[in-house]
Formats: sequence, structure tokens, C-alpha cells
Amino acid sequence: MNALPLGLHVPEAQPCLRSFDLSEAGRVRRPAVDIEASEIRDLAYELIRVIDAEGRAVGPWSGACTPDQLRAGLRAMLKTRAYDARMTMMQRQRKTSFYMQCTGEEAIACGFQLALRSGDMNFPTYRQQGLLIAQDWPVVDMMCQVLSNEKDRMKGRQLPVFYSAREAGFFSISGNLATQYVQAVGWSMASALRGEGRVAAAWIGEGATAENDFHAALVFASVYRPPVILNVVNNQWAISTAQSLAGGESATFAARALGYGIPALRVDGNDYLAVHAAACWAVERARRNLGPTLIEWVTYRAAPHSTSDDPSKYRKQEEQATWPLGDPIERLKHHLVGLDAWSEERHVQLKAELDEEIAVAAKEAQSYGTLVEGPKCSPASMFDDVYQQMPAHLREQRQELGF
Amino acid sequence: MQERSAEVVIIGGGPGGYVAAIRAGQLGLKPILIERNALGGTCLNVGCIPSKALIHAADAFHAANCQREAAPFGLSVKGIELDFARTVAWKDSIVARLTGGVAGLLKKGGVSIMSGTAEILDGKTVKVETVDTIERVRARHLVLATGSLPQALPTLPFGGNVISSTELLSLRERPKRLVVVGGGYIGLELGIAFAKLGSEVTVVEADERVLPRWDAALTRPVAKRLEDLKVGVVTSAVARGLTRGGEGLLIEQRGYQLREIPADKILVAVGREPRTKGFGLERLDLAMEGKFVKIDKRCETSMSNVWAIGDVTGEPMLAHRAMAQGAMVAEIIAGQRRVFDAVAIPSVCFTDPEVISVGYTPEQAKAEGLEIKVATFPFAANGRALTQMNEDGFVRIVARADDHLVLGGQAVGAGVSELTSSLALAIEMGAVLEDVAGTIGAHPTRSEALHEAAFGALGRGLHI
Amino acid sequence: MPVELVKLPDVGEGVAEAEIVEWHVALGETVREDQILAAVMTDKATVEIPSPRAGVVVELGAELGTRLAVGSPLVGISFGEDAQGAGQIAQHDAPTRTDEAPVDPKIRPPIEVDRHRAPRSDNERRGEGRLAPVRPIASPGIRARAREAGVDLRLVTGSGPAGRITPDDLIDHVRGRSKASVSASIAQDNDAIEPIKIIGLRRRIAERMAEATRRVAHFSYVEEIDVTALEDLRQQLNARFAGSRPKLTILPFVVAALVRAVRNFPQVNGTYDDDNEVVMRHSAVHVGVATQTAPGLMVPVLFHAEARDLWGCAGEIKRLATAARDGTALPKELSGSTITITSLGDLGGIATTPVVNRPEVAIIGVNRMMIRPVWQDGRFVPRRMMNLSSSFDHRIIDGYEAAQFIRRIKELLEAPALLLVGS
Amino acid sequence: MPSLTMIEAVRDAMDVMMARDDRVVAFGQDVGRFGGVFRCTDGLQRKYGASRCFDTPISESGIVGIAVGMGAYGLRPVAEIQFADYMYPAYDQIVSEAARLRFRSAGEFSAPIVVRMPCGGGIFGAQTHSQSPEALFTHVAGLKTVIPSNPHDAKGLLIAAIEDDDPVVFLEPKRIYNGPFDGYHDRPVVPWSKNTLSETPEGYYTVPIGEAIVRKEGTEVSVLAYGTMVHVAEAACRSVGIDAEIIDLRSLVPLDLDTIVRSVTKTGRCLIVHEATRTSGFGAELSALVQERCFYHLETPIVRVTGWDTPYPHAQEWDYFPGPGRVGRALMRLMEA
Repeated sequence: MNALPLGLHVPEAQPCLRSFDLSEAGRVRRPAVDIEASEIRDLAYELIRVIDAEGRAVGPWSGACTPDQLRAGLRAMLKTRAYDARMTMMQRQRKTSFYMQCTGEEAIACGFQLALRSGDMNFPTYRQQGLLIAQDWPVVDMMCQVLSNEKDRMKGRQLPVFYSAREAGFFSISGNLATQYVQAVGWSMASALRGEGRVAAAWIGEGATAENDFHAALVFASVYRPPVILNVVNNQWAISTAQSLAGGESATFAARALGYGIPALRVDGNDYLAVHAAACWAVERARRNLGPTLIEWVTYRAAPHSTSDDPSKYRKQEEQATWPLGDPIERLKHHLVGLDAWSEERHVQLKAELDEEIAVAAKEAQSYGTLVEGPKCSPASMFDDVYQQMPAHLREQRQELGF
Repeated sequence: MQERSAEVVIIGGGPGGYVAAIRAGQLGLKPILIERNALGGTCLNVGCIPSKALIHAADAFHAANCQREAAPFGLSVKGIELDFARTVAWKDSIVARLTGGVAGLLKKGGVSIMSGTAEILDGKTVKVETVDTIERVRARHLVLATGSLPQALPTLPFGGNVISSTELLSLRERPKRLVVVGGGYIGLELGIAFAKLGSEVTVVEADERVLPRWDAALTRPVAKRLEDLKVGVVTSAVARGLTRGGEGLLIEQRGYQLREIPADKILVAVGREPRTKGFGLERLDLAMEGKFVKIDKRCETSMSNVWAIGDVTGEPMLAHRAMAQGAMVAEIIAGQRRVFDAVAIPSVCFTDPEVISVGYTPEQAKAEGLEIKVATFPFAANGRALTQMNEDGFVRIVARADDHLVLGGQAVGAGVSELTSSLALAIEMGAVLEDVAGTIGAHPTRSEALHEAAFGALGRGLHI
Repeated sequence: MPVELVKLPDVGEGVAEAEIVEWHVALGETVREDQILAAVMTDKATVEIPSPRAGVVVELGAELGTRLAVGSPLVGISFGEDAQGAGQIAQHDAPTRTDEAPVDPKIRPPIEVDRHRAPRSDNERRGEGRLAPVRPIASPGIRARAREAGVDLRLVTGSGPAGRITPDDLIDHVRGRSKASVSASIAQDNDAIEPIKIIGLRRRIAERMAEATRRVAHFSYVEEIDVTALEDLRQQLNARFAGSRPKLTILPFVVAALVRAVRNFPQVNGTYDDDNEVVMRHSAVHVGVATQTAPGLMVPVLFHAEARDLWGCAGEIKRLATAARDGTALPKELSGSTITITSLGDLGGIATTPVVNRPEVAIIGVNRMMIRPVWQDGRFVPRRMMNLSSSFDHRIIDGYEAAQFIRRIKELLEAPALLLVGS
Repeated sequence: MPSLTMIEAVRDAMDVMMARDDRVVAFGQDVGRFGGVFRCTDGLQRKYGASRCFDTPISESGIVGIAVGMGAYGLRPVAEIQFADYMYPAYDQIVSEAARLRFRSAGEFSAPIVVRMPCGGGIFGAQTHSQSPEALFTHVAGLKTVIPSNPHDAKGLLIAAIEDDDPVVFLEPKRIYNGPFDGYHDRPVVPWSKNTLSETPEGYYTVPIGEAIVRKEGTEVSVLAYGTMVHVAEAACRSVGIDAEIIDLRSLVPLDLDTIVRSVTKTGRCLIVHEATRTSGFGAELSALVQERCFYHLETPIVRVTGWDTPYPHAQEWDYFPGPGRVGRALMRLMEA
């Protein structure tokens, strides 16, 4: 007869931001790229940070970027945020049905992309548009996809923001969570098998790590050790589900990797310098055939999950203010200003420039039509690309449709 | 790019297209008609009408010349000469009046005409490029009426002196030596006309006889007239190409070696093929019937609400078939229950003498295992023919042996083209021999020969 | 090349015209002398016409169902060597009315069936490409109107030449269909209508029945007969004379009763020539025995029933019925009755209203025999009962006379012994 | 020409393709060193090395997931799901990813993969080793589904599937791996060597996807079948002496509808046979298509003989398995109507 009544532990609905073990910047060591995974298990519980409270870059992970690269990074983050703002407005104007912002998380995608080479392949979720913008992928092309107009390369078939750009190493986004994670492993196995030196980067939100495809990916990555970086973007929220529901209370997401013998880093996702440094570390390790690395990027989803979500229903307004890691753009700006490599005026001027650039692109994109009016891809195109060659029964159905 | 939309968009303003447009307009469908060249298409501008005008002028000129030699009824004519340029001008004036008429009818029918080239984007969208705009036109119903064009010979591509009927009809002066490749109805109609106008004409036909698609008895009088007009006829012969200098045609006749026929102009009239290229039709991936667009009894193609009428849908490539289909399609789109179920479509060859056929020929009937009665009545026994000094030819009627249902009729002779209406009416109405025989034909006319033929078929011939 | 026109021979006393009901030869066929050419039907009988000579059939007089006057050409037979292409004797030579002799659509080529099985139901005909549809002959106007009315012309019988569908044909079809449409909702999918021309015996019956109802002032009289005793007697006699004498049904007894009753009521055994308004009273009792045959109802005659005993009647009735059913009854056996008996055997029903067999004035209908409770001596007892439903021509026979006549028959049948005694 | 079993034919196909095209890789549980639980990949790892034929963790979504990734990279992966009954964890990767990738990326990416899975009953495998889940794949736009009934077709179809640029689900009826099975389970097993259809040409050849084959000409009734049921149908027709026309569909999507329509138009009667459960089985789709195209030629309603709508039993194997008895009775019923 056990004395204590049994009870179910149902995690707190709120992320416990207060009890964050905020280690100061520069404290976490930077191991050699070829270190044995078993020797850096502790890093899975640390938090790699470079920019300190005064905006200075400190510690072994600093020094990886030149001022020009940092300015480019800042521009990429600002442009991503401006793009998100414009597209959200377009959705509110009913020019498209749906949009998803990555406000507050821009540093992760923009910083990471800088560490890749052409030929590598990202397997993104719907919140890594920064990967494209950081390569100056034409925003008009992205906008046409969101508007599903005639110029949309996906011919109006995908939900808005489900981009695909093979040339930019951006695998076609799927709405099903975590499916791309194991595919990234497969892709990197193929690269290893063919010896062509390409690296894959898998992306997942912390909530989706509960999917079995996440575990399948980690099993296959640990067994075959292909050149893949397994990114977990822990932005605290999966729609209304806090990260605790994904097991975040009992262990960090980085710690997942330890069970599979995969080396793991845990990084301050709002610290551009830390992001870039950690990314380079993992990419180099993969490139040197030393196998996969899992990185947990700790950040905060500042905006709603999507245009069809209202966070006020499940989290308090002021919660964002209590987020300890601050805003990635402000922290990089503060650092650059510190280096006299940037100034407030140039920042305001750059924002204006980007807003204008985005506005011009939006006008052009809308000229090719929007979801609700203007030219769309012909219904006839609906029957293409289902199979390589259109089979007879599809040909017949198209004739019946009449386009 | 601007956008407009309409209930019905018709590509091609020939007989099929403009009739469909007029009828759709009458039914309040406010159609858009897209035509690249002149309204009226081949028939009105470079086909039926201009060729008939030229044939009429040629006949008149020839008749006058005949009086100079024979003067059987005392008419003597001196100093005949033909200002061919005025003939061509006269022909063009007739074409102009008719195309003007069509334009008027279209406007009255509330049809908006877009003169420009059409490009099909999908089953309901056409890009139209006019002289000053590019527009995207959306349709709930698309009607293909793009017609046909002269078939070229691989060994004798059009260009220079190798011309099609279009160029021949717009020549400003008569060619001294005209060689016609193709002894079909187009080749002979124009060959005979130009022979009468004074050209030295030679016809080269691959088959054993001219007008191979018409039965032998019907074409014999035409062959005789060709001899009278001193038109050279070379059968079982194939054009191999131009001679080196380009002023003659190399032909290969069965049983003879390669030889050359001198020619100022070479008319290639070996047939017509449907116009299915150059306006994006392949994008629709429609079911085809050989080279033609496949249609059902309502002229609908394999794609919903995409219709096709006229030459582009196949044989017989005749203007009046296109018109009938055009009117029907408009009515179907307007919601009426219509089906193209004509029992027989008349075809006419405006040679000298004229040749017509409606419904079954004896061979066709026998081929379908039908037991038939056939009777002919020669114009030599027809009073009117005698008074017109033109007794060649005959009228033939074909009927079922058991219940005497009239299956078809053919005729060859001067002016028999007018006989097509009574023959077509008889067949369409389901007349039996007793109906045709029982209908009194005016005397003396050529058409009474039809009733005589019916009596003959019933075994009770009177004037024979 | 000589052609002999075989004329329609005189097939029966005073017959003016006959209807061609069957061709036994086809155009172009070589025939022997006396070979049967055709069968024609008169008011009286179906008569087969033998060929007067050998030769080749070059002319057929008319279509099936056409009525030819006696003496008009029936068949053209050429008896030279090269009997060439046969044709049909031109319509308007024959004296019969042209519209009367429509061309029979069946003569056109048979519907080619592209499957190796017999033609299928109506929905098979509707399938495209299943059958080369026989193209209906109709003018564009009729075709358009038919399509508007949603009528499939293949289902409309054309009365015009070569089966052409005339405006009336379409109207009749639509009107016919609109009547049927009331019950159409029930038989929604079973709207197959098969036109059958009324010819031959069927037409003969139709005309006689119509004539009878038009002229005769009918009234019917139903009486109940207790045939328990009669049935016992019948069974005893059959058992006794089984094998040696014909089996007795109830009819011979009714005939016997009829013969005796007529003696008291001679007006019932009469025929009324209403054209000349003369009633013929017959001393002989020639009893018409209504008999159902495949082509239709026929009435062979039991002559001089008064002179036959039960078994004589039974034998003759049996012979006549068989002859009528297999079509071998001679014309003279099919006319001349003075009074008729009609019985449907166990189908007889409770009561019927038989139609008088003009020019007769009375007809006796024998209904079904069944056990019914009857009040006798203060209680219900089961008795074998049978009704007689008879109809009379009130122009000649009044109700009272008819009732007395039937009561006389009732007395005789309820005391069957009287029938055996020559009273 | 050598006579192969279906197992040898499948292995031969992969061998031929791995030799011809170094992009072809084969993997799955027990597929590498051991050569597959049915020996279908026996010897491939020895011949082509562990990086081209290798074992995988027991994770069906992982197996198909990496296959999709490899396909997107440009390889030609042949993934094996050990039993069709275990395909459900991988169903999301097959349907939402492999089948949709080309469409959603407008042709930028595609998944030219083959997913092999042994299917069907007849081996006392009960509900986890006997299922026939073809209907779950034929319903998905973007997938091709094929199922051979003999070694010759198995090799030709598998080679065609590997060469096909679209994702192909390749179902292998396990009961006929070693010999044609006509449903008479109480009779000795007939090895493939005794059947002409085991004659398999050496080297490269293909049986085109999308083409059915008339296994036996006939006039009275058209029998549509695939996999093991082709042999069961043949046995049934022989037993009841009905001149049936037996069509081995081989390819369910794309379907060779012309051959089916031609046959039913000729015979006017149609019997459909499949092992899978009846409700929403592929037979329902075949029945719909036949009545749409041949309604006016049908003498009788279309009849389906299928597995019952129950999970696949163990002891009652032969009451569930649609054998020649049931097929024969259905044929008789068809002929009487």
C-alpha cells in the first residue's frame, strides 16, 4: 500500500522565464571541432553567449565575424523583420489568406545561413525565412508565393510562406511537423555516400521534437554519422503549448542528443555572434566528416504563431518584456555601435531604406495579382507535376474540368 | 495586361465563326469574335466567292469567243477583248461588299470583333494581340473556328511561281502557261476558268482520272470539256519539283520517265488541311481525329465547354457545313437542345459542266449492303438543256429497293448546282421515289429531270 | 418475259375482301405449282392460297395487314428463264386505298446486332454504339420538335411512306405518352413502348366486338344453380363409361338444358338481322362454343345440338375446340351458330357480362363452380353451386322472358335426370 | 532463359539496377548483412558494399524519411518495409511527403523512390503479417502502386519502378514468393520452376507500369485480379469450367482501363477478386470505373470476391482467404443471372 496518492504531473502552461540560468557571455568554452562527443556533454546544459550586457563580444566563441559580415547580418535581420511586417499587413488587407512571422528569432536563420556554402541544403520549417533573405533571395519571388499569384513559382499550390528554392539550398517546406528532419539526415547520408562534401541542416521547433520523425532522425544520424546539423529552435511556444509540454522542464532540448551520442551545443539564439560562431563550429565538424551536431537555439517567439493566432488568449502581454535574452537586432546594433562600426542614424536610415525596398517589391508582386484578384495560374496547371508524365486518367479529368 | 471576359469567345471569323457569332449575338450572349485577317475567312476572301466570280467572267468571255467561230444562232461577235484587271477589280468589289455585309450583321448582332491574333492559354482563356493592345480574354465557352489552309507539297513548297489558290485568285494578269498540280475540285474549277480566260493550262493528277473522289460517270463530261478547252491532262503523275531554272515543273508519270512541263505559274491544289498550329491549341491537349479536332454530335470537343466547328473538325470541308454547325453551337450554348443530325450535306464542284452530289452514291449504298434502285435521266432528253445548247450530263437518283426511300442524288451538267436544294430537301425530308415522282416539276426546266429520274426508278419513265 | 398476276381467289361465300396475314414466299423466290404463296383471312377463316404455276415471284401484291379485294392481283409470277430483279407491284395500281396499305417498316434491313446475343432491353437501344440505330425517317422540323419534347424518335412508329414519321405520329406518341405518364412515376424506368399493328384475327375480333356493343341493347342476368346433383351424375357417368365414351364436362349438360329450354322460348334461339329488322327463328339449335385460341377468341359451332346426346355433344365440342386452336377449323365450322355458350372453366369468376355473338340475341356464360353454404331445412349446408351469367339483346328479348328462360335451365340442371329422359 | 522464384527475380532486378546505376541504393531492416528476412537482397551488400546496401534502425518513418531525403538529393533509393503491415508509421512520409513533393515544389524537388513491402496472406501470418493495404496507396494522388503476380513481371516491374521518376509502392505477395499459389492450401506447394511465368530473361528488361495483361483469353466473364488472386482465379475458372477472361492488372495506379473496358464490353460480365478487405477496397474503385464505362454492356451486376471486413485472422486463415471455392461460386452466380 503506497503511502502517497499517485498524481499526474501536468507541466505549467507558462514557460518559467524567471528561473533561467543566465550564464554571462564568454563563459562557455569552445572545444576543438574534432572533440569527442562524450567530452562535451556538459555543453548541452550551458548557454553559449558572446555579446555581453555592454554589447562587447567576449569569450572564446567571439571573433568569428568581420564588421562587414556583422553589418550584413544586421541588414538581413532588419530586412526579414520589415518583410514580415509588410506581409502581415497584406494578409490583414485580405490579399492573401495566411502569413507567419519569425519576429525575435531572425538572428538564428540569418546567422546560420552565413556558415553554409552553395550546394548545402537547409530543411527548414515555416519560420526560417531568414535563410532566404540572408542570401538576398529576391523578395518579390517570395511575395508572389505568399500571394499565390501568376508569378508564384509554386503555381499557387502551396499555403503561403511554404517556399521552395533548390538553388538557394532551401528544401520545399511541408506543413507536417518534423517530416523534413529525418529527410535532412537522408539527404546528408546521400551526400556522404556520394562524397560530394555537401552538408545538410535540419530545422525543427522545440514543440515538434515530440514527433517520432525527430527521434528517427536522431537514431539514423547517430548510426550513420552523416554531415548534418540538427537545429532545434526553442522559441518557448508551439502555438499555445509551452516548451514544457515538449519535455523542456526535465532536460534541455540539446540534451536529447546525448542519449544518441551526438555532440550538442546550446546557444543564445538572440546573440548573432554566438549563432554564427556555433553554426561555423558545427558546419566545419560536418564538413570534416566528423558527423552530426545538434544545436538548441534558445529564443522567444515574439509574434503570434501565425495571422490566425492571438497569443493574448494563452500568454500575458508583458511576458515578452521579461524575456532575458533581449532582441537580436538591438543587441547586434549595440555591439556594432560599440565598435564604432555603426550608428543610430545609419540604423534609422537603413530601416527606411529596407522599408522602401520592401514596399517597391510588394507593389511589383501585387501587380502580378493576389490570391483574391488578378491573374492566377491557370487551373490547367493543377494537373501538372502530380506525376512526371500526366497519366491518362488525369488527362481525362482535365478535359472534364475544361481548362 | 488588360482583362475582359465574355460568355462566348470565337476564334476565327470565317463562315463558321461569323455565323456562330451572329447567332450568339441574337441570343443575347454578347460574344467576342477574334479574326486575324478579313472577316468571312477563306470562303469569302480567297475561296468560294472570288473563284465563282472569276468562273462567271471566264464563262462569259468564253461564250463570246465561241460565237466568233460557230454562231449557231446567228449571233456574230467581233473584236472581243478582256481587260483582266477590271475583272479582278470587279471580283474584289464583290468580296468587299460581302465582307462589309458580314461586318454589318455582326455589329447588328451585338458582337464585339477583335481583329488580332489569338493565342490559347487554357480552355477558357485566350491572349489576343491586336495592333495596339494585348488583352487576356476569359470565356465561359470557347469556340474554335480556325478553318483550313492549302496543303503544301514537300517537293514543291509555296513561293515564287509555285502558288496556292489564294495567290492565283489575286493575280493581276493571266499567266500564259498555268500548270495545276492536283485534279481535285479546286484545281479543275480554277484550271478551267483560266483556260477559258486564255491561259494554256495543264493539269497533273496523281490518280488515274481527274476528280477521283467523284464517281467516274459524273466526271466523264468534265473530262470531255477539258479536251474541248485543250487543257492538258496528265494522270497517274506526281510533281517531283521545279526544274533547275525554275520555269517548269518536273513530273514523274507512271510508265514514263521524268519530264518537264513549262509553266509561268504552278498552282498546287492537292487538298486542304485543318489549321491547328500557331495559336496554342496544343496546350488544350484535345482528343484529335487524325489531323482534325475530334467533336461529338453537338460539336463539343473532348474538353468541357470547348467547341469546334467547320473545316478544323474534318470532312466535308464546306462553308455551309461550318455555318450550320456555327448556328447550332450558339443555340446549344444558349441552352437549347440541339444536335447536328443533317441526313445529307450537298457538295458542288463548279467545273464546266458543274457536278453535284447529295447523300449516298450507288457505290456507297452498296458498300453498306443496302439494296437500291438507281435511275438516271440524261439532259440530252431535257427540253431546256437543248434550248441552252448544253446537253451534257445527267441527273441520277438513288433509292432503297424495298421502301423507295430516296438515299441520294448526283448530277452533272450546266447549272446543276441549283439542283442541290431540291435534292437535299427530298433526302432530308425522308422522301420516297413516289414523293419525288408525284411532285410536278416545271416544264421546261433542267430540274424536271430529277422527277423524270424518279419515274425511271419506279419503272415508269415517260420521256425516255 | 411473261408475268402472271395471281389474283386473290374467292375464299368464301360472299366474302368481298381478305386481309393478307402471312407471306409464305419472298421476292425472287422460285415456287412450285400448288406451293402455298400466302395466307389471307376473311371474316370467316384464314385461307391459304396455293400457286397456280411454277415460276419466280416477281411481284408481291401488298404488305402484311393490307386488305385486298377479291380478284385483285396477289402475286406476280414470271415463268420465263431470266426472271430478273423483282419489284413490288406499284401501290396505286391496286384498287385498295393507298393510305390503307402503309409500307411495313419491318421490311427494312434487320437491325444489325453487334453482340452475339438477341437484342436487349430498351436501355440497350439507348446505349451509343451498341446497335447501329435504325435512323428514324423524319423531317428536320419533326426532329427538332421531338428533341424539344424529349422524345426519342426511334420509339415513334412512322405511318408515312418508308416509315416516315408524320407530325400526327409525333403528336399521338406524345399524347399517348402523356396519358401513360400519370402512372409513369410508378414505372419510371420501364417506359419501353412497343407498337404492334392490329391485323388479322385480332382486328376481326375488335371489329365484331365494337359492332356488337354499338348495336345490341345489352342486359345481363345472373342466376345461381345448385349443381351438386349434376356434378355427382357427371362423375358417375364418366366413371361408368370411362374409355368407351367421351369424357363429359359440364358443357354438354348445359347444352342439353339449353336445347330443352329453347323449345319453350324459341325467340331466344334466334338471329336478328337489324339492317333489315328481321328476326330469324331457328328450329335447329346450333350452339356456338366460345373457345380461346392463341391468336384470339374463336366460336366454332356445334351444329344440331338438339339431335345429339350428351356424349355426342361432348365429342363434337372437343373436336371443334381442338380444330379452332390448331387453326384447322373449316370456315363453315366457324359460323352459323344460333345461340352461344361461353365458359372460362375454373377461371369463370363469380359473374360476367358476356357480349352477345351478333347476329344472335342471347349468350349464356357459365361461371365457376364452388362450394357455398346454402340454407336448407333450417340450417346451412355445403352445396356445390354454379352461376350462369347470360346476356340478351333487349331489342328482341325482354328481361322477364330472359329470366323465365334461365329459370327453366336452372330447373333442368338442378334435376339432371330430366336431361337423360327424352321429355 | 533461367527460371527464377519471385525472390530471386526481385533480387535480380535490384542487382541489375545497382550495377547499371550507382545512384541506386537498397536499405531496410535486416536488408544489408542478412539479405532480407525473405532473402530478397541476399548478396547485394557483399557485391556493392555497405554504403549501397545496408541495414537500418527499426523505424519505418525513418527508412522512408531518409529515402525521401536521398531521392531529393538525386539518388534512387529502394527502401524495404519488412511487412506491409508495418507501413503505417511510414504512411505520413509516403503520402504527405513522397507523393506531394513534386507538386508542392512545382517540380523543383521530387522523390524518385521505390518502397518495397511483402503483402498478402496465406502464410498463417495473422493480422500483422497478412494485410493487403494497396487501397491506402491507390487513393493517394502522386503515388504509383504496382503488384506483380509472377517472377517475370516482378523483375520487369521492379526495374521499371526504380527507373520511374515518381514514388512507387511495390507490393510483393509473400505467399507466391516461392511458387504460384492457387488457393488449394491442402495440396503440395508447386515451385515456380514448374511454371512458365518463372522464366526471367537475364539482364535488363522492363514490364511497363500502367499495362495490364490478359492472362487467359475468354468470352463469358471478365475476371479482374492481381497478385496471388490471379492464380486463384485461374484455378476457380478451371474448376467450374467457365470460359473466363482473366486480366492480371499488375499496375493499380496508373490503371490500364482500356484493357478492362475492352474485355467487359466483350463478355458483359465482370468479377473482381482481391485479398484485401471489401469496404473501400480497390475493387470498389474498379467496380465504379467498369459501371461508368460499360453500363450498357453489363448483363449482370458486377461481383466482388474479397477478404471479409474483419482484421486478418490466424486459425481461420482459409475461411478468410478468398479461395477458388468462393471465386468459383461467384462465377457460377454471374453466369446464371
